[in-house]
Amino acid sequence: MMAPAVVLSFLLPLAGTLLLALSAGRLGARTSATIGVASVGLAALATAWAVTLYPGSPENVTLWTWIAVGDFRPTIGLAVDGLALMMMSVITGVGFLIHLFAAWYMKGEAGIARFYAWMNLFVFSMLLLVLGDNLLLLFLGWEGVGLCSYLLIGYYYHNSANGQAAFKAFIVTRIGDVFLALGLFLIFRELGTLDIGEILVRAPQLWQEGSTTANIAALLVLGGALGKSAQVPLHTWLPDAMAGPTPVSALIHAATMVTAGVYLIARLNGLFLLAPDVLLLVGVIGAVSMLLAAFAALAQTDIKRVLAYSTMSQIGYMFLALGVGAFDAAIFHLVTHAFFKALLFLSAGAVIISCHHEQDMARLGGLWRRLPVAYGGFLVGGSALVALPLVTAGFYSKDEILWQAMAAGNNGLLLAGLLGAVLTGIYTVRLILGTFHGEAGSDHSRHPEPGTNLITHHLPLVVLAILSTFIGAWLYPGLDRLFPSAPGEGVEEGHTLLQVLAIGAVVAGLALAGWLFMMRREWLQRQASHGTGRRLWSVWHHAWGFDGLFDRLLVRPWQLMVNLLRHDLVNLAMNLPALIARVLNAGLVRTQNGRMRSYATVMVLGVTVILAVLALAPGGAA
Amino acid sequence: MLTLNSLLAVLPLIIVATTAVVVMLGIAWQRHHGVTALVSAAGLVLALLALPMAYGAPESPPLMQVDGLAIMASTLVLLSALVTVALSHHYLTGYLGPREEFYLLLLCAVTGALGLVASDHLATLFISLELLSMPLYGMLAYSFRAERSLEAGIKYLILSAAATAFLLFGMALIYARTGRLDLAGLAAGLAASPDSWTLAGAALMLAGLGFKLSVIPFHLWTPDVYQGGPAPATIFLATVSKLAVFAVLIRLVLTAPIFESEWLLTLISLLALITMLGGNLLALFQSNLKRLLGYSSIAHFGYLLVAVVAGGSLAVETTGVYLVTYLATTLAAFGVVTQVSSPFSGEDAAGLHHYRGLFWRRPWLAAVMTVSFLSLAGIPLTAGFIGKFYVIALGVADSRWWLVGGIVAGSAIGIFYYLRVMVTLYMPEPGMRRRDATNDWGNRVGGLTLLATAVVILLLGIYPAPMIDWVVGLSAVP
Amino acid sequence: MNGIPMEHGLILASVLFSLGLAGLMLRRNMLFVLMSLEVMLNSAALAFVVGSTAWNQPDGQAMFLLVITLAAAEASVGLALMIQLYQRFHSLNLDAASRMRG
Amino acid sequence: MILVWLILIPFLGGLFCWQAERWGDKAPRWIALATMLFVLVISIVLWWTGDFSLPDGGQSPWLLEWRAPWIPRFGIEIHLALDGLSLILVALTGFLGALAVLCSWHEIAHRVGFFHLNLLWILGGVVGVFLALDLFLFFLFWEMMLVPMYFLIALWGHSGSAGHTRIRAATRFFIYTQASGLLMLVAILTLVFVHYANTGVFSFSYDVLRGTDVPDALAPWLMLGFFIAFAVKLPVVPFHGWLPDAHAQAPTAGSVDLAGILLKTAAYGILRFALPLFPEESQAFAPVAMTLGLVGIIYGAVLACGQQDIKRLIAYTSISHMGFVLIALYSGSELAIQGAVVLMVAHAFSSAGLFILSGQIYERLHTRDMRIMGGLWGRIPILPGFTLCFVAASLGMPATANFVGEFMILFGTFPTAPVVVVIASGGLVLAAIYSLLLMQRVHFGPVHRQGSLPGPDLREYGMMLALVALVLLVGLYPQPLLDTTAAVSGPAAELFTDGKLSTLAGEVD
Repeated sequence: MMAPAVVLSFLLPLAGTLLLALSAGRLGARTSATIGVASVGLAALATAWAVTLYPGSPENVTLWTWIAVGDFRPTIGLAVDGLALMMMSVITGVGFLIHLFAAWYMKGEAGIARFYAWMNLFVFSMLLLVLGDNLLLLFLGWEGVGLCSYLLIGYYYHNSANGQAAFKAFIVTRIGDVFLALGLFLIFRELGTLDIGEILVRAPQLWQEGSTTANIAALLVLGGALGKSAQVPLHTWLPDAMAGPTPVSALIHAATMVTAGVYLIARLNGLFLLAPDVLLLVGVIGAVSMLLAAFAALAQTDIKRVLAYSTMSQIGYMFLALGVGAFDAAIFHLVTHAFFKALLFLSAGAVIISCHHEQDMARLGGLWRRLPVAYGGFLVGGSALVALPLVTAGFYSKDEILWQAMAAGNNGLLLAGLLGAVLTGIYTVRLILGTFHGEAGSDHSRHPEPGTNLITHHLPLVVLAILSTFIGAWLYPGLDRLFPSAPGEGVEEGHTLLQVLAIGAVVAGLALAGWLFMMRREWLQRQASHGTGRRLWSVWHHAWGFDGLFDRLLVRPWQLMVNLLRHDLVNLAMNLPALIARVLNAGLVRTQNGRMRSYATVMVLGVTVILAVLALAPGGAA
Repeated sequence: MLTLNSLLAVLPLIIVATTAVVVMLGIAWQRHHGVTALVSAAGLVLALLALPMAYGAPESPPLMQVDGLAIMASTLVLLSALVTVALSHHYLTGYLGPREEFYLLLLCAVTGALGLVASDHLATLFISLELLSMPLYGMLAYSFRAERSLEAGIKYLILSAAATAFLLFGMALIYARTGRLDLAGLAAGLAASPDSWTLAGAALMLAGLGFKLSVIPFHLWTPDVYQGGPAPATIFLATVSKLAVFAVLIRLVLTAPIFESEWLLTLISLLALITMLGGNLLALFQSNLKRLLGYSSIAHFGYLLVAVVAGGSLAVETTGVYLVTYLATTLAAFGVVTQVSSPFSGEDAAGLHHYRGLFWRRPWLAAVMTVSFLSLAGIPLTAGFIGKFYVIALGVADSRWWLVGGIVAGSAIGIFYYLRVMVTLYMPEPGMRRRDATNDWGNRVGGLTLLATAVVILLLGIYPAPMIDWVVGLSAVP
Repeated sequence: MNGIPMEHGLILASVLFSLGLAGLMLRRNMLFVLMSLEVMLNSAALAFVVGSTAWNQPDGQAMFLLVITLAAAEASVGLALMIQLYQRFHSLNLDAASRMRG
Repeated sequence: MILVWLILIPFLGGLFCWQAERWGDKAPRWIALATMLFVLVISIVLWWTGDFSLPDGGQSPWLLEWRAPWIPRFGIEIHLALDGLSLILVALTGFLGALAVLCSWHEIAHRVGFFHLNLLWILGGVVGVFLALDLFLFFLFWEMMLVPMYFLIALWGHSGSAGHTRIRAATRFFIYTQASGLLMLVAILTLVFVHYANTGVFSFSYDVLRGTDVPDALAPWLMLGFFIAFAVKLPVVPFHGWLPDAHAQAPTAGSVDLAGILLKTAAYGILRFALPLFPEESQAFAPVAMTLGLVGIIYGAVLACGQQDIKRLIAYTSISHMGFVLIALYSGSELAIQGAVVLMVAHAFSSAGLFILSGQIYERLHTRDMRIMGGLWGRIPILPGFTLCFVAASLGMPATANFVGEFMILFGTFPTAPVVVVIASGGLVLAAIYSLLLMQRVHFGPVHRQGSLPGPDLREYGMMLALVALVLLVGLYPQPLLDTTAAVSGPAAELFTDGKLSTLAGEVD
């Protein structure tokens, strides 16, 4: 029986949250951090326990019936299978490391208790998201992580720009969530259940492949996934979300939450298989997002924004995999990505703290000697990101994706993936060179304070670095049995060719980057400062101008409407009777002029009118 | 012919008239305010006690009809008069001139009112109406040294005389066409031939009576007279005079089929509509309480005109119930004004600023006022709501949707100023000079009566069944 | 008496009534106003007489007497108030007594 | 008899409070608190012991019933009855009543006795509305509760900018409700007279009038009469004009009662009276009602975003939330109607919480203007956290009661009116916008003024904690609530089952 272990795994972070929230800041920073880290650590242990107990077949644990009205019976119930356990391991495992690192990163900040309360709440919500056996409970987690993301992005609340970023993140993802909610409504209406297992059973029975309903349902669910996973066109929030503390970016905006969309689509694979067009759309959107983000990453100066676009790009890979029906490959990449992107973010965090919150590449540089641990982290993480052949985890997962795309015969997606690999190489090299090599750009980078704490600084980085190598890839058990067979399953023909291609792309990217950034540095800067180059730089820097577009299309009209209606025009119209009464009153009061003679006159007039009316009346026989 | 039995039917009237004579003689012999008031009150109480006897009388005297409607109206007249006497006593205590004549005038007017409600003949109608009105001139101008009282008296005198002339002329026209003066005969004569002369006559009579009820466009005197007259006189005008006139109007309408002519009914509906809306609109921003109550009474009689339009037994019942509630409410509202203005010294304290923060000085008095204003606004649990309920029910039962709409709109407008007054009572007290009730107001007869009135308003609102039964019992249409 | 049709009598009364009304509306002097009222009341009384003649009944004439009485009473009260008006405003102009309004 | 006591207790308690003022300021407060807790305890005991399963067959659906003749002339009775729905709402009244007393503990310093008199009378009137089954009696309570509410706003309200606005707000509230109430009275009377014409019997009884055969030409108008009265109170755009002013100017206790309970009387009225009395007309009217609901959701949200006054913002959100309730009531789906009940309760908690919080912020900053707030997170301990909880509830965060309500409504309505649901779901985004704007403007952003402010004392902390706990409890385990009202919602939904809302059903496939 693994139920206690599973339940414990998400109750522990919740307990941490409650403890920290109810203590209301009375606990010291150290105690708070200890509670926050320990709860997730214990959760990780619980997860490990659950993994050891896992019988190999999915198991459902129903805690209680949430709502029961007629057929509508969502439960608070957990479905534990390989996928859930995989996700749990990533969430609690990577989560624990990040929590640990955060203890170093957040030292000296105000509101540690608040930080950890929210972080723990995030872990709790994320676990519910992956554990929920029905879509409503999944939605609970789904929204919960959104809220935590909002709170943690806006953690430095004094700066209203952070607040704006948090706000934007929440609203944009919320738009996606509404699509997901609509999908839920549709699914429930058509299938009469929200239980995920049931849905996957009933959908093929009730829906034709490619039927409108199936397509719409899949599209709506996809809408939710796009918002959460920052894919085009709901991606604009992710770069801004970097306003949060770096561990937050690592946990939420790299390792776990943003991959929830991938998880969701993988979870509902049966639904998407009934809507092949939509599934293809998933792949196309993934490819587009991947390329778009990769280009944007080329033109960022903020190291966290580079990583953010890179995250978006890597999730694009996962979507691409989903799009060709390679669900396992997507999850595989999700896991390895969680490792190496967390590593990259934490290393970036180490740099940022060491350099006193300096994160502009132009003002960093030359740090490789002064911050060796962070540099190491960057190197390992970066190589995993560019999928350096054989030694890194990223290589195996990305290779799998490209292979599946090829096996599915979708050459467009394959080409996009290869191009993405080249671009990844370029921006990664640019990032590492810009941060660690060359001249120091400011005093902060000239005299950094390297992290020294063995447990809270070195340990997480080292563990993640190890996981980012081929060891991480080995650890992935493979979830083939859970998913419908992928296109490339059991086929070996052409795999070698693909590997050659992929390695070629990586090498090409790295070489090109090396050539550009080491040999032709001045030329590059000249190109970027005027003419087409500058325009290109600007477009990429602003990530193809989506923000401006949405600003013009949605935000400004909305604000205009709000300002127009601020004074409640409808209500003003309803004041008309009051106005009429006022006018009539003013008129009538004038008749009360106090003069008796005019009173008499009015009386006589009244009588005259009455008589006249009677005289004119048909019955009045005048 | 006059028999002893038929005299029994007018026993209350006789008692009141006798009291008036006694009071007059008493004044001639020796003036004594307290005794005069006591004697007047005693006479009124006796008359009240004689009412059941009158109802039981086997026959009515000629020219009169002592039926349920008359008894009902008489009861209300006597009760209102009694309350007026009680309130007057305290009020007049401070009056420097002769005080006793006020009661004399009042008793004469009550006699007129008693006659009016029972009149079955245009002659009695006319004489009683004048007997009611004539003393009122005196009462309104009673404190004639105060400019406004005099002005009120003169205005009311002249306009009322003009209205009487209308009434008379209308009667004359109808008489000329039908040759009958008794209502039943009138009815029979009119049924045959409604020509333009009779219609004009009916319209003129309506105008004459409408004046007393301050139906728009014959309402202009109301606020001025309400404001200028001494508070007890205004009370009397607002209650006894109006209710007696309305009683006779409803009798007229019920008996004479000419008033069932669709055009006349449409006309009355229109007047009712204008009256209920106009009265409320006029009051909106009024800051003199007595004027405000004047406007409010205009509106209330606008509502009540629905009964005239609708006709039928439910109309009489509605009239009865509405009048009961209206009386209780008006007495209470004016009663508070009287208390704040007592003992008499110059003009009445009718400006709203005198009442600001009354609740924090005189909580019970303010409570009485609140109750009465809630009742005026027709808020549930007060008598006024029952009245409004009846009127709306009547309008609905008769499918007079325009009138119902008018009532709803009128009430909505009305609430604005009723609330304005009510909330003033609870506002922080202003620093400015103001008048106030005496400290012992609650222990005096007037104060106790006032409290009793407020209790009656609440009782009627909470448990109106007995009152309704009483009215139903008396309002079987002849 | 049969020579005069009733309508004519009524029309005469109406004309008188209207004259009284006009006086009521136009005159400022209270004395004249009171007189106009007399005219109005008496025109009504005349109409009663016309009616009673037409129907050959005493009722109308009884009404006439009542009207006369009323007119007298009305006049007496009116005059009394007029004296007060004069004492207060030193004028018989009714427009003086228009303090209350609004 | 216990029903009579439920109504009488607040009234008597109010009188006691008024008189108790002579023993000091504390006495009225404690009496008022005890009174409301008493009501709460009674209703909880009733809940505990009651059996709310759907009766089989011809049994009376009432858990408790009490009747006595009142005005026999018109067949008016004092007819009180209690079922699951009324019980829930009465309990809610008791709870929020106690909260209202607690939250004015320090806020109201003048005329404490009279304040509590008014407060308790409002609550008594509301309990009456929830229990009355005779239409006359219902109307009576409906109107009666306005008076004390009026005084509450007019006398203890916050002065607006132009000095007299609180009285204007109170007057506006009164006139709107009273005028629309009179329309309902007209409708009631017409119904009664139609029934009288049919049978020759006067009756205001709910059970009797339900079966009345109203002429086709008249019925829609009668239904409208009821609907408008309820629409004003709910409020439905464009009848919402009274609400922002009244909420903003009222003292905290008044806002809590207004948003928490008074608005619910309207939804209750629709569910109890408007729908069962005129099922066919209501069904024909449903598209209009749903459209109005949608307009309310969107309009309320847009306006909420444009407010600077924190209480006005919350007030406009109520309009938005009540739009969902309106849609649900006219959806003809048991799931949606159950959702509406949950949302009513949820909204009572969340808006009460927000109003109490803004009251507490007002006590500390002496302003309700959000332009001069900002950065409070660092200045006041704990309160921002609670604000966060209620903001989350208000935007429909799962695990809060509001989520359960809103989603049940949307799930339930989707089969009959998908287009409506699609648009209403847009309201979820708007809800997020205005809720977070509140958070953003008040607690985030640069600090407007330095210096820390006192955190909540035990009373404030307890109130907030209780509300949060309830929001979460209902959000995670609403079943007891649903079981209680199932016997009401089911039949209410069946009123519509004869036909489909075909006009709105933009079927997806």
